[in-house]
Amino acid sequence: MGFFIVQVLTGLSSAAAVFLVASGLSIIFGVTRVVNFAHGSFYMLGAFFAYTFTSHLTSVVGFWVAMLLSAIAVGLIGVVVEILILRRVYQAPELFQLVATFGVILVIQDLALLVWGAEDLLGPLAPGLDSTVNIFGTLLPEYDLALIALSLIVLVALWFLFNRTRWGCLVRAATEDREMVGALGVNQTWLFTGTFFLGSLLAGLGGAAQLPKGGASLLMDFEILAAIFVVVVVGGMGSILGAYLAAVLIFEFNAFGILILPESTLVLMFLLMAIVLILRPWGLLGKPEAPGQLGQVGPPELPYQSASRPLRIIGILFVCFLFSLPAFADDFTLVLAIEMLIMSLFAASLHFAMGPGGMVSFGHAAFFGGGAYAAALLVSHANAPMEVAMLFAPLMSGVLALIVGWFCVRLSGVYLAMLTMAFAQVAWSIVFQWDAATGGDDGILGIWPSAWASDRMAYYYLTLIASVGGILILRHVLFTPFGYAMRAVRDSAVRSESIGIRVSRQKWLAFAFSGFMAGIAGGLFVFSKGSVFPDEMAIPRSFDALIMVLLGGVKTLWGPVTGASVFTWLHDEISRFEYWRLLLGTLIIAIVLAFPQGIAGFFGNWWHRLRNKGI
Amino acid sequence: MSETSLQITGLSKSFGGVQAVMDVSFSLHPGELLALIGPNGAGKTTCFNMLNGQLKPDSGSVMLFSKETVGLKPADIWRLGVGRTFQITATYSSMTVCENVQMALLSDRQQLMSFTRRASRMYRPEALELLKQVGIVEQEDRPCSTLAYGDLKRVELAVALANNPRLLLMDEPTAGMAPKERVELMALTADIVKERNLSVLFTEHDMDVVFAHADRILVLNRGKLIADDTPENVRNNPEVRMVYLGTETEEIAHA
Amino acid sequence: MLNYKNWLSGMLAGIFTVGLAVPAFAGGTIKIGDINSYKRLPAHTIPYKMGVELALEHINSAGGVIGKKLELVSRDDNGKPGDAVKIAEELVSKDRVALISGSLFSHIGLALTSFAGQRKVLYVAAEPLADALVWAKGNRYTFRLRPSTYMQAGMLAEQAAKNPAKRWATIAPNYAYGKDAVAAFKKILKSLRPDVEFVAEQWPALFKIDAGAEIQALSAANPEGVYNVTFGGDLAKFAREGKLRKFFDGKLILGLLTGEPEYLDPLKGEAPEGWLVTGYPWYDIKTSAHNAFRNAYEAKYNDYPRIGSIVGYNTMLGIAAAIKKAGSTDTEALVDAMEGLTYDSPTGSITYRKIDHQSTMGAYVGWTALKDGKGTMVNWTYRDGAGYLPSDAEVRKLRPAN
Amino acid sequence: MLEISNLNTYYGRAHILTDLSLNVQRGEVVALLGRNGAGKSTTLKSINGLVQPESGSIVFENESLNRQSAHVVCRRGIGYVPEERRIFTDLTVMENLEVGTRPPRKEFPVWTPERVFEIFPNLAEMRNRPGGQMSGGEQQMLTIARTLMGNPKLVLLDEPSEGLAPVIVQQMAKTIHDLKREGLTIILSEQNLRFATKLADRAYIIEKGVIQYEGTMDDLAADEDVRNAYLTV
Repeated sequence: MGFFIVQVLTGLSSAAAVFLVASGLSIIFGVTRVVNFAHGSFYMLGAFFAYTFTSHLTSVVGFWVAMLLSAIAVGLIGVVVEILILRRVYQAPELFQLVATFGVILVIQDLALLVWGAEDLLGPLAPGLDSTVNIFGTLLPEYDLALIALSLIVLVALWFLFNRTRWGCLVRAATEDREMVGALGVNQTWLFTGTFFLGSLLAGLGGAAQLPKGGASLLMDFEILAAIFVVVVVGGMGSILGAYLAAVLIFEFNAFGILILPESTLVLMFLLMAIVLILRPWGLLGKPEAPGQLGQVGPPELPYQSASRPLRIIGILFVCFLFSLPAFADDFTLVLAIEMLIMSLFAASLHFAMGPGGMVSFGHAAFFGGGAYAAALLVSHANAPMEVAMLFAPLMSGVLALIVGWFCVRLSGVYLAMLTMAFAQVAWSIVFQWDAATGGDDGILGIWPSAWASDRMAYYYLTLIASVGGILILRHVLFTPFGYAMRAVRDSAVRSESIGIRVSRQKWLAFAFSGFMAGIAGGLFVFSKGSVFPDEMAIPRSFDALIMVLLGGVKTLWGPVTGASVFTWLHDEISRFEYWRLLLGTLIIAIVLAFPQGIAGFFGNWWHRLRNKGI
Repeated sequence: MSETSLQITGLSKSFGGVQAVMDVSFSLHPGELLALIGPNGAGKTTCFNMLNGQLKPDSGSVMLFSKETVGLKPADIWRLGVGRTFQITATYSSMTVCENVQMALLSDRQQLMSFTRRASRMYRPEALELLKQVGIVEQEDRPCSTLAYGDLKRVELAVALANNPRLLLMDEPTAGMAPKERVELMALTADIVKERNLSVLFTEHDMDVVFAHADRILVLNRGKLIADDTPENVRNNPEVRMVYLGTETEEIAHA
Repeated sequence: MLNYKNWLSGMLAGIFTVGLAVPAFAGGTIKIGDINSYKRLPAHTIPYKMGVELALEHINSAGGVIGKKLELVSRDDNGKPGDAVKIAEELVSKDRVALISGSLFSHIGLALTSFAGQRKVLYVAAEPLADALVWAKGNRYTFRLRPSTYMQAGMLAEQAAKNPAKRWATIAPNYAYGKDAVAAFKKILKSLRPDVEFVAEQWPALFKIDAGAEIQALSAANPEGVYNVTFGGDLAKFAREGKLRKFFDGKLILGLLTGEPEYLDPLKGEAPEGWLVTGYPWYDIKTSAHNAFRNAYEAKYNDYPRIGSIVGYNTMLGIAAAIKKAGSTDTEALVDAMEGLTYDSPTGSITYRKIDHQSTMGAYVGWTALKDGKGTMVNWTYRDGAGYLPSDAEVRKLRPAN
Repeated sequence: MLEISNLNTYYGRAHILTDLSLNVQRGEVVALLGRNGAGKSTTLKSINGLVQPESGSIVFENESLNRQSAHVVCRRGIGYVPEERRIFTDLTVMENLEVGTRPPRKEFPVWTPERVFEIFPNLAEMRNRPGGQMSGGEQQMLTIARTLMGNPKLVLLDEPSEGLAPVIVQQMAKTIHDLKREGLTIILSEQNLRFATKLADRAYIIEKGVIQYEGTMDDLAADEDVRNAYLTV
């Protein structure tokens, strides 16, 4: 009895901090449509600030003042980020802002290291709440009850704020139609800033509130990210109560799940998410997303045209250059070039789904890593030669994408994106935790190319032909009826249905094809590195691909290739510096501010203007 | 009764307890232009979406050329020969005018899974022919995103005609057009109907258009069919005047 | 503690500080390629690098080896094995390093192991613990210094076997290291004490422990002894919840690595008391060699050494000894020299075994206690690694033929 | 009251409004006539700041509105009723009105929900109904009511009769007529000449972004050539 109650309460208290952070994310997304990847960083900052403040304010009252101060401090940092960066890119094509938030993650990581040092910081016990209560013979820390109370207080306060105050009313209106709110005399600039303040404040409060349960560490930012995204999506985007229910559901599921299946941690959460979204595609309390809310703003895309003669010549010259590269490049340049080519193909495959296909995937690494693992497993378990394994890689990621796609394509916009991330996390969790088959975290080693390709130059040519070929195939498909039908479905689903296009099937096959092509990149990758690890399926790898596509420009076919090359090269150059994350983050933010259409998008427009002037 | 294109019996649909369409029955004959009018929110678009398969009715039957279509998907219903235009034009903004029509032709010829040829070169002459019929062939290569609204309506018509439909469903075909364009478009539609012996079911708020072109008029109010009659009788129906047409006596003098 | 006093100047200096000191290939130096997760887990890797640099300072001030100075070319692997392999390629082909060394994470160590075998480059793994590194995935070109998971689990199992506790529970992060650590412990303990039974296993996700729920689940099984493999933030949460919920009372708790300063120190006054752990009681090691190391370290950095520091220091001593023994920086000669290499270190004599390239560096096993509001190890003994490795016959089965 | 001169507006590369000039006197209802795509909506959006004109000047009550964002224009006293209605569907009627509420202005009547409900009695019966569950006609009423809550001096009405049943159009005409009697100045964008004729004092005819005709409603009624050229069947 006591055990059961305590386990329930423990689940509720674990849910509390995650709910606080997730509600902030949900609010920010609802109003500003920014998918704030940096939300985890705000959570981390909350914990660090709280650590500093509580070390000075040690009384009972002081502790709670410190919590509040930390939340406000993080809220103000959110305001700074919003004013300095995001405010300037709201007009950019949707999702582009998340590149900026990715830059913010990098900057905050290094700044936190500079300010608070490398060591994990253990939080103090909450003064006055540092003991336990006895519930039918089982002990429960008092602070757990405080956390539960805090989460409920915040839940009620948010409800009151949104439903009983003018500001809340304006925010809800802005969630639906921000432009109209502006036309009614509301300064939406400050409404956005205010929203960002509130959202960041909640992230900071979550980070501060969990301090007595754990502490502050530099790894907190990415560790909470998946959890809060899951909570927001399971609860339903924009629903605060939904986020609360989702957090409770997930952590109760976990608290009792580990009693029955101790090894099911990680997978449980994502499995629950997949189940909820299959049954209720818009989350527990969410509403269907209006069509075209993601990736469909900005100036309309122009019809496809065959490459003009000058562009064709430039392209051919560039490929010739790539073919002659080994003649004058040193060994390492080839290594870097191999990686750039592989990443270009990976990014191009994602672009195929998210640009012309209109299906943004936050989990594309599943197919990249899936291909890599398929090849590696075939080599390590069946002793297959490289040639066979490389063909097997895209087939298996294609099959994986067919399975994932079957669930995902019924959704759209950010829900689709989140569901792909959930499936990618399921795939990652399986690979990470099922070490009997996959070697788990220790990966699969010794996956080296066949003798003829083991020379670096030979492997470079293999990669060059496969990647450039793959990218050209992706491009070609866009011009075929299949590619047109895919774009048709994106442009107008109702029109497509009414001229006999099977919308879901078209999206499904397009998604699978995109996964198939990512698998080629994965196969090339594993043989270039000689090993594969779960990291290749993890969230940061998916983010990499997303950043590459957006950085290059989602509206042009050459955006992903440009983005992948620039990002890979920059990463390699900059990581020689000690505080490279700070530098890379700043640089990414600078690129975002300078090229809101993406790099290739920017030069594409520039080229267009040049041509129109008749030069 | 002569052969019917469309026979609707007892069609009903509700959303979360709100009865949007209630026990609606009517029929449509080849060569007939049938107008469906009624106040906003009367259930016209819901009706349309059930005929075209986007919504599944709660009850009732839709017989299309003597074939039950309830439960079929829009794509299947399209294959039975139903073209559709939308209240808010639904075209492919990232494609040219001609490509929009080519899409419908590609779908009609079952070429959507083709990975070999370039789509923009397939069935182009047929597409141009359709564009000529609706009078915008000279805009063939313009992106749809840059077209004037009235022209988009014509593109939609060309797209809807691509699979040689026997029934056209047109949801407010002239909404947002200037008076002159409205008349032109409806005259064009009437010509095509005559030439191909089509049936047309359309909704419309412009009474000039309705009374000028409809052979018969259905009036929906709060989900119920309150009239199914000739234009003249509908015009004089007191209930219709009260809920929809209004009375000229409320005319405000020009101040 | 905040070090924001000079963080601004530090930041400006830091951004523009290039990791590699001298770019050109100077004739008078031997370059050592250093790869580590300096950003992903700085609390561990920075002390490591400090130890490495101290050793280089000592070696070079004593005239270097074979007449040349040792020079470190250090790079961050971003915590990603793919990046580590790329950097290794770059260090070898661009910077012309004689060998590569370093790394903390097991999976990165394994990626570099595979790279070393393929490219025939010497790789001296400093800290990664995975057993596979020298056994299942071992190769001619890879050596490892720190006592592996198997060895440290063995040291704890040996002590556990002497305790009357029969009902055992385990808790370990749910990934390769955790699984290895639990499997090794169970195997060794069972062989020493066939009468023990394992009544519960908990597998929290790495760095995502739901500590309250896990403690509850463990206590439901009512064990007498608990073998705990959690570390970092997970350990802090586990220790705190367990203490609050009085879970540890009356039980024998074993903590793998828990006694290492990197894990014990952040717990401050809440460090567990009375756990049997492996670790590094630097404050209490009174040998003259260690005193010299500790004094030099404290003088140079105004900070005390961590486990990473001593591992880094010992790694470089071993590399210097190998180069001296080989008399050249030719990879094959270096590998031959490393096999069976014995050298003296602050923690005693270390041998890189010829049979599996595992060093015999040991670990300290003792009991945790609180002293001046800080966790310490008491009643510890140094366990030489040689005693915790399987027999040669077993090793031959574990390790593929070269 | 409002003086616009030589306005030029672009969407991307497309030139939408060319050297557009118009003026509105206090208390007037001015109709902006023209077919779809002629530039009526763009004119209104250029005035209220949703679209930023490339060049030209907009002066409202002797103060420039050039390059001001929408909320500033609204605060100066120009209300905007969009063609697409853009009701906040998740918000109740009362909440929709709340969003539109601005502080009262001196010398102008102050709108309260109660006064608004006098003009739109059927809205009063559905105060707590979400905007999404209202019919098109009711939504159109709510859009106007919402704008009135901002106590505007001038209202930009974009095609209020579009897509509405004839009976609702008649009600709408009556409502606008009432508002005019309240002293509100209105710019009415319309395609429906009959509707505009009932309400407006003066009219501008716009075609391809250029003002083609300017005159009183009576003049327009008399000028069959103009009507034939730009408006009629």
